[in-house]
Amino acid sequence: MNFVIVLVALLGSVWLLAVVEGWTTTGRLRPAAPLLSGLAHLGRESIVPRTPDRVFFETAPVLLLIVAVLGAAVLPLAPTLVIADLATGALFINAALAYVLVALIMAGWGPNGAYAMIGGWRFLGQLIAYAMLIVMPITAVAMRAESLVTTVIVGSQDGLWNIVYQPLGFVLFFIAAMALAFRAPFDLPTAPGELGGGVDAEYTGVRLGVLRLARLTLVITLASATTVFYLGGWHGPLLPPWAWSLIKTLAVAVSMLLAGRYLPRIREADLMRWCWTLGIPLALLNIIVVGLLVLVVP
Amino acid sequence: MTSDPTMTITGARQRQERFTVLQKWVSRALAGNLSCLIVPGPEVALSHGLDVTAAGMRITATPRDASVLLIIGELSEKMNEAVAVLYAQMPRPRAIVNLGGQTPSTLPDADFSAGVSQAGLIDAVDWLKRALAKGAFSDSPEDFDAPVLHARIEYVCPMHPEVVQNEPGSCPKCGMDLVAREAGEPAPEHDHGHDHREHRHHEHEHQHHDHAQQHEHHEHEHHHGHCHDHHDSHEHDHEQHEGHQHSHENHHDHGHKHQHGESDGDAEEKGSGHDHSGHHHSGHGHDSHEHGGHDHVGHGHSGHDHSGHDHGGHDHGGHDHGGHDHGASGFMSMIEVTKDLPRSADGLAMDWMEVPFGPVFPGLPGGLKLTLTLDGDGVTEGQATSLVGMINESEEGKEIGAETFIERLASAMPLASVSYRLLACLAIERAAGLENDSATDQARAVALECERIASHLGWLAQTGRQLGFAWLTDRAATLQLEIRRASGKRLLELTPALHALAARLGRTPLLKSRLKGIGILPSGTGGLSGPVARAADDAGDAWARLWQRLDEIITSLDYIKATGEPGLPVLRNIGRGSGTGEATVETPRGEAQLSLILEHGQVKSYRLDTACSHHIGLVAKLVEGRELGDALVAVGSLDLSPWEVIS
Amino acid sequence: MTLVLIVALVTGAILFGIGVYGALSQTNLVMIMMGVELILAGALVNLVAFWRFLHPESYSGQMFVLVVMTVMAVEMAVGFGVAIARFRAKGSVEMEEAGDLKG
Amino acid sequence: MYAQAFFVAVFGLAAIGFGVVVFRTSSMVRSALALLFSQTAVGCMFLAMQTEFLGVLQIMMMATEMSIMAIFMVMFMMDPGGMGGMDMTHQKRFSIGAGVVAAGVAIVVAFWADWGPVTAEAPDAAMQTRALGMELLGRSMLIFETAGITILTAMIAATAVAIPVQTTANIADKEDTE
Repeated sequence: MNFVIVLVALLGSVWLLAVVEGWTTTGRLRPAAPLLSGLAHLGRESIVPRTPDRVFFETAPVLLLIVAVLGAAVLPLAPTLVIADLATGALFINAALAYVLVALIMAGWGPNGAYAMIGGWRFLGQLIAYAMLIVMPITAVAMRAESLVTTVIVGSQDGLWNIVYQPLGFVLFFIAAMALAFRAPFDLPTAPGELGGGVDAEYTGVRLGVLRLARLTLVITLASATTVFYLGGWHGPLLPPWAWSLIKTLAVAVSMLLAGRYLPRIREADLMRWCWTLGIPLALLNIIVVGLLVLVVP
Repeated sequence: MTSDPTMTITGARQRQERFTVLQKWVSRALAGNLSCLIVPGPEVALSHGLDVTAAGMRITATPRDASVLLIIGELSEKMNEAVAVLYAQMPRPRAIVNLGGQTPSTLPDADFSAGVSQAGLIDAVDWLKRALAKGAFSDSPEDFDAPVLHARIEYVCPMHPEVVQNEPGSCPKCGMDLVAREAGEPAPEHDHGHDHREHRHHEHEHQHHDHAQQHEHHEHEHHHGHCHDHHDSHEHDHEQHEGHQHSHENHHDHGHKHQHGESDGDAEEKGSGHDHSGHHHSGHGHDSHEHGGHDHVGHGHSGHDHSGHDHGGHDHGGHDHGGHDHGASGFMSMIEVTKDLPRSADGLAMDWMEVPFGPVFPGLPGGLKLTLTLDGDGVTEGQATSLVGMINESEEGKEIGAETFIERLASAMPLASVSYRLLACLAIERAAGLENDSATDQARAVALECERIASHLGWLAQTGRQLGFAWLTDRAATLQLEIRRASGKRLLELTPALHALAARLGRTPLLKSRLKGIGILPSGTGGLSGPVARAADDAGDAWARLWQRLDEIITSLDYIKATGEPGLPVLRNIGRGSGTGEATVETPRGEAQLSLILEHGQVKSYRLDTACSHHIGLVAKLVEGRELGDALVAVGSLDLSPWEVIS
Repeated sequence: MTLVLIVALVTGAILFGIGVYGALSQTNLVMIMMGVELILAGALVNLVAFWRFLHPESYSGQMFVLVVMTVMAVEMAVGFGVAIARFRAKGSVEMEEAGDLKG
Repeated sequence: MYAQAFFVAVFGLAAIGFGVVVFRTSSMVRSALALLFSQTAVGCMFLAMQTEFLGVLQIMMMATEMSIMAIFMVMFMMDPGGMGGMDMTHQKRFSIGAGVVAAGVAIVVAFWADWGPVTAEAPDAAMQTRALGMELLGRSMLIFETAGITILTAMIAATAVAIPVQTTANIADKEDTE
């Protein structure tokens, strides 16, 4: 039952996000647009490039979608409204997100094209760097909650959200989340201006549709993770818990979307340098600070 | 222009058995979101004052994502070929819209053509919506096929690249069998393996297909060479090491994998076209897609090159070293193979791949073809060529009327038509010996400054497109369109907006770190002019050029404020004057110089010299050793207009 | 319950066998490392099985698994470091060409 | 119990299957990812054996590890695409023998050894995680820290080894290429 509800919520958020995306790009608010473009993807023929690595080419979009959904599976909408309340939820979502990389490497290698391949390998570097910035802030969060269970983590933020308790962690996590969702300005694997589409350059028709759906779902999943770990999940006055979760998630997702619109793409060199020389030390600092707070503050 | 709104069947998609309800909905959806690929490029659409988004089409970066091919103006021969490849890459249902000029010979007839105007564009969109809603699926779609898409097969020696023949045989130098490759491909090695798979596939799986004559022929040739090789390698395996069964399994593996991909590909591509003709077509379909790689999406070949170069290594080994040098062990030494490969920046001898960017690439001005040799994400070398540049035709006895000459020159430079119109006028008037008339000169100068502003805004939009900076693209494009339409007074009303844009760019985070220190010109580079030259005085990098252009926008505005209304340059009455005239105009991209000989009001011969034809030479220096992203930014920051590259 | 234990142990054994085959038969350094990874994976399966079915009360078993995972990571890091250095120096990571590494 | 046996067996088979693919396929990226999925299946076996933390950890670690493996394969193999169909093995018979013997011995032991009493149910996941934490930072702290230091050292060492050395040789190389 929970499964169905969460899935519906996920799809709904994806739809809303797609509507907002269309709004920002075209300036027209058309609620039906996402569904229409989905149908249109069905209508277009889906071309298989010459001599592809067939298995990878076919698997990649589906794997990406599955991974995004799996990640969402451990994120609670409400105290009881969660697909799988694992004892290691906070670790599990990292595990799930790590497979985004696998999916993109497949999508890069599969179609046997230069642009796609460069895009895939680019993302390898990007994810290995920024997965650190996902894991380490989550560690700090888990330290405060003294548990890896996502529902407990949300519970631990009752009264004082983590965004206040560990703002540094939030900033790092938010940036890393954008990098993992490879949205602009972190869209190096798919940069249209540099790689003519990169990993999704070769996908057409239905496959492209799945790929786009997967990418939006990934954004929602990461936004939801941000909500759960830093924005106090379902906590909030008046409205029912699930409503708060959804509102916060959408807010985060949309802000991710807009940030990309008003920023140029990051130089790859800077992307790496900032993460390794600035981000990771800051993440360590964050862990230390949180540790001190946990020990000192009763 | 077609009145009956049904898609010409070339573009339609193979329909299923019957026109199902789902297909009705899908057709509506397709009509609902049109996405177009603009040829030569969005910046041309802007400079013609076309607002594609307002007309209701999404501008896409790749042909894979486009359903409409929007061709604006006349195209050169080379561009025609490129366009054919792009069209072949677009998924059906696809349509061609042609604004101004006739459809390229390489393409099927345009589904809709009109003049270059917003009205024409809007009509086109309406027509497309109706047509797609009706005829997105037709029951007998012809497959698109163009001579460009057929590969010419030539035979080279894997060890001696200089040995190239049109028929198979053995290398005069080392005596080993020549391997086939498609003409105009960088790495001979990869093709071997690739053909290898090709014919085993053609031989074993698709024998019953009727291929195009020339293909049939070539496959036949291959077949021999191929089997021959095979035979050899097996012998090696037998007498030398136990790898035999392994490698055999590999070959089988490929054959199988390939056939799988290929046949599914047919099915995927042409819906349910499983009769011979269907296969026959899809054969070409594949060619086309593979070739598309060359010009736009760069898959196929370049991709092969990557894995190809290595395993090209294998070919060396397999046929040369493994076969002859150390015959004892059938092992192919990687040292042997990579010894002649160049070392990359990090000292590792990796395989390089030559990847084409453009002529229609989202990050570059349309018509500019940039060929980069990539080592992973780093550029080792590259050069740029213009596919649309105009040629100095000054052969004797061919006389052009003055007016027509001006028109021709102006239309040949879509990105700076006013400047070149002015240039032509001045030159002709000088030739005719007319005195300068201050009034007209002023009006002309103002017009020139207007165009400078518009052109720089166009460059900003282009940069935004390259950097994925959506806001900048939208804003600059809107302003550019307004300025094209604006009168002198309206222009002054736009002043605050332009100031705001500049300020905004100054505040944008990441932008500086993206542009600072990129594309610094080597000291003492000659032949510079325009913003590039003026920016070279301070930092001389992309960041400096950005601010140079922004400053020029502001100064031009001030000039206009001081001077007055713009007036489109028109030729004053020159009668049937004769003489030689020379004029120089500071176009938005730098100095352009035109000298011509006038005889009785007819332009007898002329020669034109522009800034871009010098700037394009800088590209090689700018991209070498840079990261891909930086290299593209550097090229973009030069604001090359391929039209203004005179060859 | 022994059934599950046996199943796990047999799996571990087979993974171990495959790993040994790979590590011995491959000529490429990276492929050899893959073999080693498989060997370690086999070991991991056994360790977890032993912990789960024989001594779930003592967590040294899980501890050991963690250590083995660390070892895998270390092996990767060092292996690739060596690979790059070797490739830089010799232009190849093929064991056939590593005469100086042959005992 | 049978359910558990079933799942362990299924994931075990998957692990073995992918493990075989690693050395059978000709495309290097494929073999790297096959290894990845083999390891993932092992992780799933852990989960099936109610060892949640270790299972998830295994699944997480292997994803990035094997992806790195993949790019190194592409870098260092002559035939990463597997299109040359070249043979990358030696001493095959010996290796097969060794592999079979190793597996055989282990299996025989697995069957013959007397494993004594087998515990039916494991402690639940949350408690496991907690207990493991206690173990790590309690009794086994030393081992844990040692492991940590080791991996740090390994990382530094590997990086140091991999940094290009400016010998006259490769300076010369560079000059040739320019």
